[in-house]
Amino acid sequence: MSEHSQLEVKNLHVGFQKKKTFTTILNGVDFSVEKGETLCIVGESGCGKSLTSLSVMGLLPKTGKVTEGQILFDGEDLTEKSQKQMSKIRGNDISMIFQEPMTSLNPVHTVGKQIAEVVQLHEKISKKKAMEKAVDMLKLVGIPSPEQRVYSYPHELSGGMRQRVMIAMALACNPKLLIADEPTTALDVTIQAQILDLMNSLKNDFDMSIVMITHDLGVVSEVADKVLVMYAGKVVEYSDVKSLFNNPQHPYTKGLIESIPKLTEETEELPIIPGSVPNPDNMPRGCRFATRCPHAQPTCFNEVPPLIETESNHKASCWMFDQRWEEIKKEGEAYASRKETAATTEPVRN
Amino acid sequence: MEQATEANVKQKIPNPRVEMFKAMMGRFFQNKLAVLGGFFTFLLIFMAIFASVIVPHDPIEQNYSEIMMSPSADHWFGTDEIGRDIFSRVIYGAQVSLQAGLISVGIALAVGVPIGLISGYYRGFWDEFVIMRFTDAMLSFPPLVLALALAAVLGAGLENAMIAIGIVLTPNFIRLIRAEVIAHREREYVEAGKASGLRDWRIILIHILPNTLAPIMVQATLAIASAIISEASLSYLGLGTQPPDPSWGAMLADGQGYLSDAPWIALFPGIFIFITVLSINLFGDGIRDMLDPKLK
Amino acid sequence: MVSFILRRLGLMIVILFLVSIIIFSLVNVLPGDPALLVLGQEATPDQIEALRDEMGLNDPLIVQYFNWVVDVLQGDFGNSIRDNTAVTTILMQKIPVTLELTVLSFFFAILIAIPAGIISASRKGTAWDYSSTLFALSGVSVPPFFLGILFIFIFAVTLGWLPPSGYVPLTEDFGRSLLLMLMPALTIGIRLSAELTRMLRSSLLEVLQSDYIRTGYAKGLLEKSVVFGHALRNALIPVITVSGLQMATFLGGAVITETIFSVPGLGQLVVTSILTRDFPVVQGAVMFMAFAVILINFFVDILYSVLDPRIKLSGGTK
Amino acid sequence: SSSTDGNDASEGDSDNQSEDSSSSNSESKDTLVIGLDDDPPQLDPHRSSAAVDRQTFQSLYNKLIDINENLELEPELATDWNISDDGLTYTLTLQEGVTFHDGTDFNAEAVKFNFERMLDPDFASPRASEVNLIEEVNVLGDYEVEIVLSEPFAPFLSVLTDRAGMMVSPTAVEELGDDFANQPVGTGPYEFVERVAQSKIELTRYEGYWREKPAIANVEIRPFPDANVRVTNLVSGELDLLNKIAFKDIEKLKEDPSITLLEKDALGYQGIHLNTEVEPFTNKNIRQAINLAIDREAITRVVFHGGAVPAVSAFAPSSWAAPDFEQPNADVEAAKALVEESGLTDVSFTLKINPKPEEEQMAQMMQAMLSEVGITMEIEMVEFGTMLDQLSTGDFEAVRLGWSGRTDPDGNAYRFFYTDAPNNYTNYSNPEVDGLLDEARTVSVQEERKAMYDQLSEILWDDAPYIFLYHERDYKAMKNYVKGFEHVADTMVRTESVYFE
Amino acid sequence: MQAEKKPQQQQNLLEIKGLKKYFPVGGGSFFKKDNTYVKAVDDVSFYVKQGETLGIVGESGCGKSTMGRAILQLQTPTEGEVLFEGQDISKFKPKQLRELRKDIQIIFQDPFGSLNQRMTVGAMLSEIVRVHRIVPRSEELTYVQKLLKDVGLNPEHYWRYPHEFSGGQRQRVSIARALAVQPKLIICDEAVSALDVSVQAQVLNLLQKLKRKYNLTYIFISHDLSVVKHISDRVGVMYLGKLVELSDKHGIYKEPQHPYTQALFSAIPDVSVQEKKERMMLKGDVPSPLNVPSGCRFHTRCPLATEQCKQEIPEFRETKDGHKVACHLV
Ligand SMILES: Nc1ncnc2c1ncn2[C@@H]1O[C@H](COP(=O)(O)OP(=O)(O)OP(=O)(O)O)[C@@H](O)[C@H]1O
Ligand SMILES: Nc1ncnc2c1ncn2[C@@H]1O[C@H](COP(=O)(O)OP(=O)(O)OP(=O)(O)O)[C@@H](O)[C@H]1O
Ligand SMILES: [Mg+2]
Ligand SMILES: [Mg+2]
Ligand code: NI
Repeated sequence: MSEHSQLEVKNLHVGFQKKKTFTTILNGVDFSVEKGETLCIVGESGCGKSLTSLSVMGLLPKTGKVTEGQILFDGEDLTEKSQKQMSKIRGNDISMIFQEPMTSLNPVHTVGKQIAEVVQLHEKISKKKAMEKAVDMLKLVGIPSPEQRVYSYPHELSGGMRQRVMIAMALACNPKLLIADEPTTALDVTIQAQILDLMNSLKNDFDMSIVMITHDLGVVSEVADKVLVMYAGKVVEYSDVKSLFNNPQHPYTKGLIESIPKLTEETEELPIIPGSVPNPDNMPRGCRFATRCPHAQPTCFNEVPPLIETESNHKASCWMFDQRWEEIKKEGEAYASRKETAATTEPVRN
Repeated sequence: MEQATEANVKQKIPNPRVEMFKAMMGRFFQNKLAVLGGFFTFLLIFMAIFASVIVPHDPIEQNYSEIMMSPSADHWFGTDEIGRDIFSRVIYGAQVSLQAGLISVGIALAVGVPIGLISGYYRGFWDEFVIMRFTDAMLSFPPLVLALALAAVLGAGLENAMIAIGIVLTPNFIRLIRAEVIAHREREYVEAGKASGLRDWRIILIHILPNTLAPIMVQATLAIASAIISEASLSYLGLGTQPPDPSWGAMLADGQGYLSDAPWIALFPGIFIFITVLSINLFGDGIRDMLDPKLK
Repeated sequence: MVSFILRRLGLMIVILFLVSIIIFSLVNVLPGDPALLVLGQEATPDQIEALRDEMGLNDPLIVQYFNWVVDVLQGDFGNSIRDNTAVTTILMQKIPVTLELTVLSFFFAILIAIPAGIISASRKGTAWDYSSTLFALSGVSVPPFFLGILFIFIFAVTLGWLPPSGYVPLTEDFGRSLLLMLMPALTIGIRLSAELTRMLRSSLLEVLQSDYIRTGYAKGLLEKSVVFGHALRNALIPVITVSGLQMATFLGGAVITETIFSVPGLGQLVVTSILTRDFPVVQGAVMFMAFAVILINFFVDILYSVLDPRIKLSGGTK
Repeated sequence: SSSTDGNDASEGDSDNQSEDSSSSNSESKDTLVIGLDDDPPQLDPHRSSAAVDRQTFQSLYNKLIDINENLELEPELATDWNISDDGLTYTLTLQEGVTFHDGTDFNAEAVKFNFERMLDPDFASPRASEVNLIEEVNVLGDYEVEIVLSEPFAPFLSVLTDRAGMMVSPTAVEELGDDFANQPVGTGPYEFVERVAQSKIELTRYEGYWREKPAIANVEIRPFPDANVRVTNLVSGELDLLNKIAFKDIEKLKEDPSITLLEKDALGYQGIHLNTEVEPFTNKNIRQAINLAIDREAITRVVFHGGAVPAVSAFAPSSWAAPDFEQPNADVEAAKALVEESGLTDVSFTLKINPKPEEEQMAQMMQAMLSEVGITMEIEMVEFGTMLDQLSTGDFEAVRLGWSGRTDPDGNAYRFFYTDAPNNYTNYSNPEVDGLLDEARTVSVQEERKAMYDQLSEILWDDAPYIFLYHERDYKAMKNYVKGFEHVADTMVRTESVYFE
Repeated sequence: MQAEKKPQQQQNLLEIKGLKKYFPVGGGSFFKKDNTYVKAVDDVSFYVKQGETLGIVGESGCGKSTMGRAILQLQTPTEGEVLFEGQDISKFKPKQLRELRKDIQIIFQDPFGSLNQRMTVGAMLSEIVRVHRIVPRSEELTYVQKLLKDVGLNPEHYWRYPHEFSGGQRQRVSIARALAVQPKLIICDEAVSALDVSVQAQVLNLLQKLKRKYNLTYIFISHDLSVVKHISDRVGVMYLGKLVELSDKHGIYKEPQHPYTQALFSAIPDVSVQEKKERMMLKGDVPSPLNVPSGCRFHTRCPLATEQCKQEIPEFRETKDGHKVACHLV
């Protein structure tokens, strides 16, 4: 077992069929999660974080498709499994928690029944036993008086309790991997703190691997071991958490960290990343961040930068870290001067 | 200079209205059944408008030597019990049915939309205890019974049948529009409008109404379909169109007696009601898709 | 719960009160003198006047209305003008007929709609979906009388498999009663099933998009279990509400079907009574229908809260 | 409840019967199922105003006097009658040994009771207009009764052959009051069992019947307002006998080997009331033009498939009062000339008709015919209730309405054409006509009366306040195992003599 | 801008006294008068000075938005005074209110929901300009396009529909709408919460810039403490419909006094703090506003709660210069 990572995603390409055109959204995502490790995926809205997790679960929408790459779980490629085989893995070996705890629970069944359902499904035990297990799980996630709460309907619980129920459900079969897609975004800060605490302690007790998706860098700094920064369907930085915050490499990551107002510092004006994410149908051929990058050179627009290891356990996908960077810069200067003489300035777009 | 950029800008960017329209058309044309429905609907409208040009025979001309003739080259759909050309009557019948559908729904809209808008926007006693309870009461009547009673009160005739059907349809529109308005009233864009100091009528007419138009349109097309059936039903019971105007419902009622000897008398008007209502329903579905930008 | 029932009762009274006003005024502006209809062409003006007096038709409308309401509150709907039978007696004769027809129609409707709705929603965009959609739309589009006539023509006249029309009470001859009801029930049932299929399809499609369905798959459930265990019940909730609201339409839609198939139900009663100006019967029957519709919607609401635990039967306005 | 049992059995039988080819299997069948064109509203003859009621009365009640197939008077409850010379006093001898279904004896007192009931102003009987000439009813003995009229009225005896002559049980009336209509008690061959409105009326043989008891044990009467449904049910064997068929089915039923179709000229007439007080019918030329423009022959052929004969007067061919003159063919040219002569241009009017397929067809045909002579006729469908109302208030130009007919010609003419008579909707007033109608009532010699009615017919044809269109023929369709049916021109279903073979 | 918009810094532009907003629940229908209320805002008092930014923080459902709406009279307050430039606007007639809305504006959280999807941005902005007769008709277009430029959009955006904008751009349109009438006070109700961090920074900078340019006053409602800190001069903390702490931002962020504020601050996961500090964890959930705890509303979750807290409602009092707290323990 230990020769494999718990989860290894290699060169994952995912896209959607729209009428006649096929739009690729994830464009070569690579990462791996070791046993007992927490990986955080961060990035702006729409960059493909959820899509990555859904691909792992095999729950892509009907129009979506993995076109390239592998998802190795315990060494087995999940992309080759049938729905039936996947259903044996889901909820049992890999579990998932979603962002919206209200809508992710079926409103017409009691929470106990919904937890017991997973247990019964994968462990083939009696209804009564499954119900007992549900009570245990609720106790584990810290819901008071779980014996009564199993008979509650989701709407009778608060947001934080619902998210605990989701966690209880996800953990009911001792999964090896837990995927959490923005599990605390819908919650208040004080409740978020409770949930993050809970997840941290459970991770240690269960010895699971966690893939946590978020756009809140604060949360990342709280829980992550490793961080994957995504931008427009591509990995731009992949690093150890400390190294990332102390020494962000990619211009996007840098911009991202800087643009958050800090509690400890005072600034009149926040540093910003100008512009916005390009449309998936209209991506630059090269580095996708090039349109907003202060350092961008013509090459950046045309050639895809490789994922370069800049430090140990720290990779970034940017031409700046390539040996050719100086060369590229020169070329760019030459180009810019030519352009200036042509005297057409592109309107600054915000 | 300002001028120049403006002109420039106008040329450069595609007109967003056109773009939106294109997207809507795209969604509409994606629904093949809706396209088919739309095609037939327009065909029927065309038929109704140009009936006098299309028909091979006078729809009320009787020929006692050609009674209940089965379909032939001269009479495509055969002739009826007093020797009239059924094809011609069916074509003219489209006028009656489409009128019935459009006008009765028009009446329902004309009454229902303002009441629904005002009732939903202002709420309060009138809304809660008068208008809503009244629509509740109207809706607890079987609609056909209500239409029948109203038509009996007003007297037979196409106009009266349309008014009766219009009245019966009205509470549905009041309800729908009121519900929509209530939903939109709480939306932030309406609050923002209020916060910008806009008058109520402006908010209602310029902001809320266009946003509720999609469900109203959909309901209206479906209501047209059911109004056509209702008119046919009333005509079937003798309270609709007056002879000799060819109404499909009345033709069906006449033809019912000759099912075993001359089934075509009833069959063709029946098929046409069916096709018309089906086309409008399909078309309405298409419009629903068209107005729903969430659909890809 | 208690407050819910109280509130609904209150509402029901208000609605019935309004219904009574509407129907009373409607009936009273109907042209045509019931006294004249009772007495016929042979009547003399004196007689007509006398009869109008006897029937209370010469009182001011308010007084007539008041008298009628007071009687109704005492359970007395008056007597038919036409044949002097108590309206309650007539209603008691008609209700079982309509009930049988309604139940049977719903039975057929559900029998068709649930599988059709599930198939077309879970196989969206396939030929199954298209044919089910087309069926549903056709069912909605075909006028009930045309369908009825067509049935008679095909099954009774041409094939001779079924008796063309008529009615035998269930208690008298169970099998024959059902046989006679088959065509009318199918006529109504097909239309109803068409509506239900459409509603079920769209509500199921919406439910299938929802997050908890994704949760279901994430648990490792197979499609079948997800659809039946999680989606169907949620999808049925709006369908049930809407079919409750459609109840009035179906009671009314039965009017024509009953006429075509000579089923002596409430619908036919109302139509003939309107045409013969039998005011007490029209008023009584319509009041009963409205009452039934309101009552059914009341039960639908209760059912709703059973199906959907989020709905509490509280006094709140919708 | 014993009768209910009997019923169950009969239902089972009718089942079997529809399985066997529906020919003769009279042994097991003991219920005669009759299909009527409408649900009879009233089972009380003194309350009744609908024609269809009379179909059931013939089974439940006896009349004082009957008419036979040749329209001659025959004794029924009255074995003999005597008219005084001044035509005012009628003395009836009554049948002895007759009992009502509730056991009450039928006698002179009962007759007196019945007439007083009809005359009671509080009771508001539609019969009152037929018997209002009665001044007093005197009981002369147990079985002899004397009726005194205020003025001579030749048609009086024929009035007694209809609802006014039907005797109801005094005990039952006193006991039940208004509820009598729901539990009718007469002396007829069948007694009432149960009724489900608009569904069925069940009767069973009255074991104490004074004449020979009917051969069939039960009668079930079921309304089928839709003519097609009615015929389909007869063909398929659900029904044994129909009171009315759609004219378009005549040929089909004639050809059907399992069905007997009886045909008879009826007594009524059908046509159009023209309101002579409003434009354009104040103008006699226009009325005459309409009279000439309509091709009655085409109507009877196309709409009625020969089931009606063109009409020129109020008296059907079966009546002795039918005029001898030929009906002129439609004459478009003459009609055009009359319109021209009238001096009116753009002549137009609205015809109100009942919403029935046949009415519509006929109206549309007439519309076409009139448009040829330059008269525009709009058609407006009005239901019967509204129509009666509008007739009585005079809110109409022309109304398509006929009369079911009475045995005596007076019943077909007086009420419609006498000045201010109750049914004189046309507001026609002609002293000459009034004189003839009055005189015909007092004379009792048929030949003399016939001459008067002939004259009347000619005047009415010429004045044309009413456009006579056609006389319907009456059809009774029955399964051919139904025998013994006595087809009388009054169009009633007489169940007494019917038997299965 | 108008001359009157340049007054001395210290004037109270807006003052709220004892503001309450209760929502009846259960419909309070004809047949059943229900006397339970959601006390969404319960006796809140504060002031805002001309030219300053007051931040309001608090957890979801604590009544922040309701307060904002009640100030604007979009929802009539149940009780209390709202003094704007010394006038009690809660007593205004509809016509006066419409006039007032030239002076107070609001920007909502949801940049999509707060724009009418069926109107072009230009039509929407022009409408407001026209209704309030801000500029003559002939200058309308130039005025609106300038406005668009001010908020960092292109003049060409005049002809676009909301759905053709990105989230950040839409929020800019909302800001333009608020600015169109040249208001004195803008209430930003979670104006940046729906935006991605990178876009959020852009919008925050814009707000700052506009404030300086037009001498605006903001009430900035948010649940994001770092954002509030960044933009505000003073900060108020709300809990269950009540203001529990109010101070200038240095005071409150350095030395939070109310236990709730302390817990709130310690719960924020902050990027810049690398050593995990000891958290002050709160137990349980936020109580339902339908059923508020007696005494101090926070006592059910307060780690320091005493008997007194359960019984007595703490007074909102000044503890230091300009630092107000509602807690028995301070
Ligand atoms: N069913 C779908 N059909 C077509 N495109 C889709 C579909 N679902 C997602 N996308 C597209 O895929 C891209 C990535 O979506 P994804 O949900 O993975 O983003 P995300 O990073 O999770 O964003 P967020 O932070 O908002 O959750 C988006 O641009 C979205 O438009
Ligand atoms: N129209 C209303 N009717 C009834 N209750 C309401 C209404 N509006 C708000 N509330 C209730 O008032 C309380 C405060 O709501 P409010 O929207 O002001 O909270 P908030 O602090 O803005 O929360 P969030 O951060 O989630 O926006 C909530 O409990 C809410 O349910
Ligand atoms: Mg996501
Ligand atoms: Mg809020
Ligand atoms: Ni021809």
